[in-house]
Amino acid sequence: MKTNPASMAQAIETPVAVAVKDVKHVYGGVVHALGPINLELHQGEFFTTIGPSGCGKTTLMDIVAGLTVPTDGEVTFEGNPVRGAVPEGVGIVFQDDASFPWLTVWDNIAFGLRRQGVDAAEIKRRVDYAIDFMGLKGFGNARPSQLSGGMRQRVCIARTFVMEPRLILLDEPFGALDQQTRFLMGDELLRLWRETGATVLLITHSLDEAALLSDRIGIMSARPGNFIDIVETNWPSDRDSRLASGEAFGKVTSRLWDSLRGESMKAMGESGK
Amino acid sequence: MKTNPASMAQAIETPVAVAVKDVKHVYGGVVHALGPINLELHQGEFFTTIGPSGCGKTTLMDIVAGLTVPTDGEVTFEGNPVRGAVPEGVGIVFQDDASFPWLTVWDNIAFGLRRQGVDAAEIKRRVDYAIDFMGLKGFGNARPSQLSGGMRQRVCIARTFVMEPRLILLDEPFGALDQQTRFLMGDELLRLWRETGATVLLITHSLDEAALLSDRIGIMSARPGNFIDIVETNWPSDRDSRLASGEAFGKVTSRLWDSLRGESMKAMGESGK
Amino acid sequence: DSIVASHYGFLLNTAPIAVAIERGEFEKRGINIDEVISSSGGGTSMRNQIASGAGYGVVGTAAALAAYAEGHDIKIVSANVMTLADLFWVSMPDSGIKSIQDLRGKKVSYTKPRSTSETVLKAAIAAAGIPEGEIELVSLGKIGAGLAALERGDVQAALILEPLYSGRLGKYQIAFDLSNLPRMTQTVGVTTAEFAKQNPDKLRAILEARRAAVDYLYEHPVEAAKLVAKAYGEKLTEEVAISAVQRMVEIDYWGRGGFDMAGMDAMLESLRAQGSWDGPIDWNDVIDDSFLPKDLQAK
Amino acid sequence: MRASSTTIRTALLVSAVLLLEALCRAGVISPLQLTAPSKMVTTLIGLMGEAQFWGHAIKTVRNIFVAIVLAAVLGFLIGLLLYRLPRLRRATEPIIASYYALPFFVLYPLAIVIVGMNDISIVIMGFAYALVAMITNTLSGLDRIPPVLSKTGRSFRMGRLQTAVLIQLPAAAPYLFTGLKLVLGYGMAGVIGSEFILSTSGIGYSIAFAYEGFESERMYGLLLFVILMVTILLTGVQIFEKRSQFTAGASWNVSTARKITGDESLVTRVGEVALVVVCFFAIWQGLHYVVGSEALTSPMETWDRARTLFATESFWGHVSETLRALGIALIIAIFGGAAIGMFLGFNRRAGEIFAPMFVALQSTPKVTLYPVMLLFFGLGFAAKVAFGAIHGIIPMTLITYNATRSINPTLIRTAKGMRLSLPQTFLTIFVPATIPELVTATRLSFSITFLGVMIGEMFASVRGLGHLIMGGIEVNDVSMMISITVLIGVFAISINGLLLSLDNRLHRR
Ligand SMILES: Nc1ncnc2c1ncn2[C@@H]1O[C@H](COP(=O)(O)OP(=O)(O)OP(=O)(O)O)[C@@H](O)[C@H]1O
Ligand SMILES: Nc1ncnc2c1ncn2[C@@H]1O[C@H](COP(=O)(O)OP(=O)(O)OP(=O)(O)O)[C@@H](O)[C@H]1O
Ligand SMILES: [Mg+2]
Ligand SMILES: [Mg+2]
Repeated sequence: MKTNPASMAQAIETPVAVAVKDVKHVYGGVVHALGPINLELHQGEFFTTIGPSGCGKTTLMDIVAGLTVPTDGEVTFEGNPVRGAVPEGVGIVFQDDASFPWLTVWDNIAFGLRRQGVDAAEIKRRVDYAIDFMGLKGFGNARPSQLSGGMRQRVCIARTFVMEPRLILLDEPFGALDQQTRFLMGDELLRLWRETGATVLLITHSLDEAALLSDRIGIMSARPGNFIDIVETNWPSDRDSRLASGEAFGKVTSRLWDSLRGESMKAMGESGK
Repeated sequence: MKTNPASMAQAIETPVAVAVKDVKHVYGGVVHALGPINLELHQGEFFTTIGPSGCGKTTLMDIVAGLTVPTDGEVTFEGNPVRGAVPEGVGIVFQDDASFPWLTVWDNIAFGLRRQGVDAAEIKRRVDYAIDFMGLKGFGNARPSQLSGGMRQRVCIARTFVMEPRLILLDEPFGALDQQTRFLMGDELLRLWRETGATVLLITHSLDEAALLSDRIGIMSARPGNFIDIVETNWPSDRDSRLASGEAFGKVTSRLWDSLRGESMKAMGESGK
Repeated sequence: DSIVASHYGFLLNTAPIAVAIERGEFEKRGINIDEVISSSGGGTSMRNQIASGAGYGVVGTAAALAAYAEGHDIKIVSANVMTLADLFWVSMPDSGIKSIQDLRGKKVSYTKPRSTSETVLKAAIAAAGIPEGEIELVSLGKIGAGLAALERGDVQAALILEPLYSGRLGKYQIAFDLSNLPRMTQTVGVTTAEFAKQNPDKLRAILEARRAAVDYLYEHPVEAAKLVAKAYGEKLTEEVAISAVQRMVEIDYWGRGGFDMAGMDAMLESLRAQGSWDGPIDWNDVIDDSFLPKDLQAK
Repeated sequence: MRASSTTIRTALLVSAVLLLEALCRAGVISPLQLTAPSKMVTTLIGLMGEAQFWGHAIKTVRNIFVAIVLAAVLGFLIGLLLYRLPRLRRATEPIIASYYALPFFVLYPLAIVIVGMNDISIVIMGFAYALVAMITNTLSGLDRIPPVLSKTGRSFRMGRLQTAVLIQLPAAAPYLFTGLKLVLGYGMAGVIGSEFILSTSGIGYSIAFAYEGFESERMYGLLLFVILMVTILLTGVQIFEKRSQFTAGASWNVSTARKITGDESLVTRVGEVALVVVCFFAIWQGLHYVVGSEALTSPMETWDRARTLFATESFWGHVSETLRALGIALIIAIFGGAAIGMFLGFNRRAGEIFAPMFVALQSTPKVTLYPVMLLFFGLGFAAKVAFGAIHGIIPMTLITYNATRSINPTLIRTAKGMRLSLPQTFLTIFVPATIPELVTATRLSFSITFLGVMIGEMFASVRGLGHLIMGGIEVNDVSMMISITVLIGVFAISINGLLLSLDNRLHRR
């Protein structure tokens, strides 16, 4: 098991995994959704973005993933520019249910590995392990329609993790779950992150979740999105949801809440006018 | 403006609005969803139910509303038994978007009043007031599709409140919103509650929301749902979301979190088997 | 009242009906025809007559006999077309095919198996002394399909009839006609036994009116053709109508109603040869000529 | 315990057959019109002993098979192409939508000339009839693929082809299967209908032959064979569908927003339409050069004929007859279908029992109903109205049924929460909530009803445009056939265009 950088000081010493430089995005020449924005993610860092609805979080993630080409600016992953294609080594979990309803759980999880031509024995090893790890034991032959929303999302997470990506992008992966289950899933996510040592970019609406999981939390303004604050948590890398009862946790959430309250008010006021 | 009972002690003195006696519900003779459960809501009380997914919260609410006839037991509203029909004076806000897409915002809000044959001038007065109050000014002629999810939910809330119900049932009314907006909506809900003096039964997944809004919070066990703990907050009736920064708030959430953690674990384990 | 007339409005076999209507022959006799039910001929016309309960129908002889054989209670009350001279086969003008003998080893189209066109085509080939199989017979369903195939060169001769031929003068040349065959009764008039019993006077009047119209067609072909063109409306131009009617008059196309038993027998014979009829027939049970004008009835 | 819907459905069907049998035996229904079911079976068994029968049957089955496979494959590919080229799609949308109103039997001589006189022309008719059903279903399938699945494909660094085969194809599968079932129905109707009206061999021809030759028993035996064939093929597809498990996951049950391409300016839209029109005439003129006037008259020749044709008074008599029949048939189909659909959607149990019957009817070639219609409605106006209505009422019923079933249950709960009475709920919730789907259904039903009326007129009628076309086929008045077809096409496309824009507007809200 690899130890993750627990503080910003350490993070700066580790190499940069993702660099977002002056990125700006305008949809259809009209909707200025994002930026210009700058961001550096360090290898093995757990970075979370929060911000009001419609502020451009998904847009940012799509640009980092290479799914969207930004109007302006540049993104690099491990030093290579990302433009219009998802680089090797990047895994994505989307907010919406992206399980393939026509495949069994097992085949869903094996899907990416098969496309990569990994050999059968290795696929079996990794998928079986992931099924175990994600608490999906006994459901290998089930179809997504037979699972609850939470279990389907676990399938999607497993499908991404078996690829052993070096950069993991998660867009509201727990949006469909109730808050209690989210905490538990958060613990599992932390466990996976520790095991793989991957860099994580997480998007969430939940302040608690952000506060609990991240090394750093970037708070975005209303559209066009930009970081108005970046909060460091200094959590140890072997943290879990029990943190939530501690005092330090309260401080982090209070700071997040204060930063966001103004932005939310703005967004609400706008839509309420 | 009416003052609400701020503590359980006061609550006991006020008359009972809703009484749930030994209510149990089994779906299709197989799925034991709820109970047997007992609960008394006092007039003007703000009661919130939290509990893991699938524990029977919606079932309980449907039974209280008269939408579902329980397998066993009885519910009374203001002393009269409730069975199979929604009693006069009860208003419901559902988790899902229930705005009528074919009507304007104004007509949506006026819908229930028109069915009741309230006269036109009175409808106009109440609807205009509700539009103002809910921050929907200028959107009277808009259709739900032109609104954000949060605004649509405000339309549904307004539609229920203009009926001036004496008992308001809210099933995850803010489920579709991001957490920041939820807090702000919570403030509005508190304002409405203070103004009307209605009894409120709220269902939510959010511990923060429960802790912030309620006089009492009932924590339900995994299915078949039953109350494992009832927490009193002793908040003043003129509270709002600024409470969240206070220390007392942290204590309430900690207690809720501890009570729920065990139950959630159980539920997860079950679905993960 | 209504009348069923196969190909009314398209072909000339029911032209007398049109002339009779235009000249008021029916009204003169106290009959009000409010509808002429046209159809694509064959059994469909016969079926339509049975279904519509029309008093009088002009249908193919074979269809009338088939309905009779099936057990429908119908009577043949007039003979309407007693010649095959309106049917002929055409070839492309530069093909050099000018007689049935030129078609040896070639392909000839007809409409449908067991149709009149097949019956008479086979009879014509046999009568010309050409062994079976030497000319390839191709069934193409519709006349139009045959002509299209002819133009494409898939067949060397195709069936045509009036007024189609008059409408295409100069486009094709006649390959052969059926003048080497005996006269056959192609088209007859039928009624249901019930109608005959209940409205014998009406039926008589209809047959009389038709007869008057046929007389007029022969006496004033040009004027009659104009009336036909008027009745058929958008489907037939005056020019084509005149040319076609004149041809028909030449070949003595329309019968006045009286039966030609030799022609009926010849038709039955060819149906037998084709396999559409077996066993004997009691003409007295099928045919009732008592509604015809007196001078046309068999003695 | 209550009997299952399948049991009840079977029982209903069996008793209907028994009732028919009893009526026939008792002589209430004359054997000259309808044969007793038992007799149909024995006749069919007898027929199966004839070598000639199998000659026809094999030919028909083979033609159907080729037609539906071609239609399914090409329909899918064309659907994919249109999906990728939204502007082309938008320009051709009204044509595709009104396709089924066109009596394309008139093109049979054209088919013969292009491919020669053989089964291929029959296959082409079946193919042409089935193709568009596959295209439209492919499009709806692709439209409803959640975009996140395509994104997932890209995140696995898959190419276009891989994404198409491994993600888009299976994701659209539920709709493709619906398409396949329709292709089956339409393909059979096209092949058997062409055989019935135009051909000289095959089962359709045998039916027509028996019909014309007054061999009722034989005809009903053959009809029974067709029905058996439909049932077997449909069941086959259904089994295949179940096996393949390409059914949508629970999360997809939420109807996704329709994909509506952006509002381009009026100028571009007009430009697109103009382009389509120009292409249409270019192809027409080109085909005319190749095949000659006996198969296809040139646009100019047709225009000349159309001018004289449209100038005659009696022509407009035919037009008004057809419009009247269409109007009445539409009223029956739309209101009847909406009422039945709503009832079945409202009453779960009735829905479970009867909806599958409508699905089966949907894929039965309705030509087989013609003799039965004649029995019930006689000849002429009533028969063609009935024929049109029967065509149109089925899709109307099914779409309304589905729309009613998929009304957001929260809205119904809201109604209960507001203490609405049943009629109030119906008028203030059910009707407005289903109106967008009702408009879609009306649009589809319009085309199909129109086709039904045309076919009715082609079979047995005195007046009307279908009657004119049939006469035109009979005497090969190609220019008239084409003029009328173009007129019908313009009419159908205009009405459809109007309904389509209303449809899109309603679905946008
Ligand atoms: N394809 C598009 N065309 C035009 N505008 C778009 C498009 N996609 C997104 N937008 C707009 O861009 C803005 C940012 O969208 P984005 O999806 O990135 O927000 P988000 O922060 O992810 O919101 P949420 O929290 O609701 O997921 C929004 O205002 C959205 O309406
Ligand atoms: N109509 C039904 N038939 C059978 N089982 C049902 C039905 N409705 C609900 N259930 C089951 O009853 C249990 C309680 O359902 P309920 O909807 O009341 O849960 P809930 O607490 O509201 O859950 P959530 O937080 O996800 O909304 C669940 O296990 C559910 O699957
Ligand atoms: Mg987003
Ligand atoms: Mg619930």
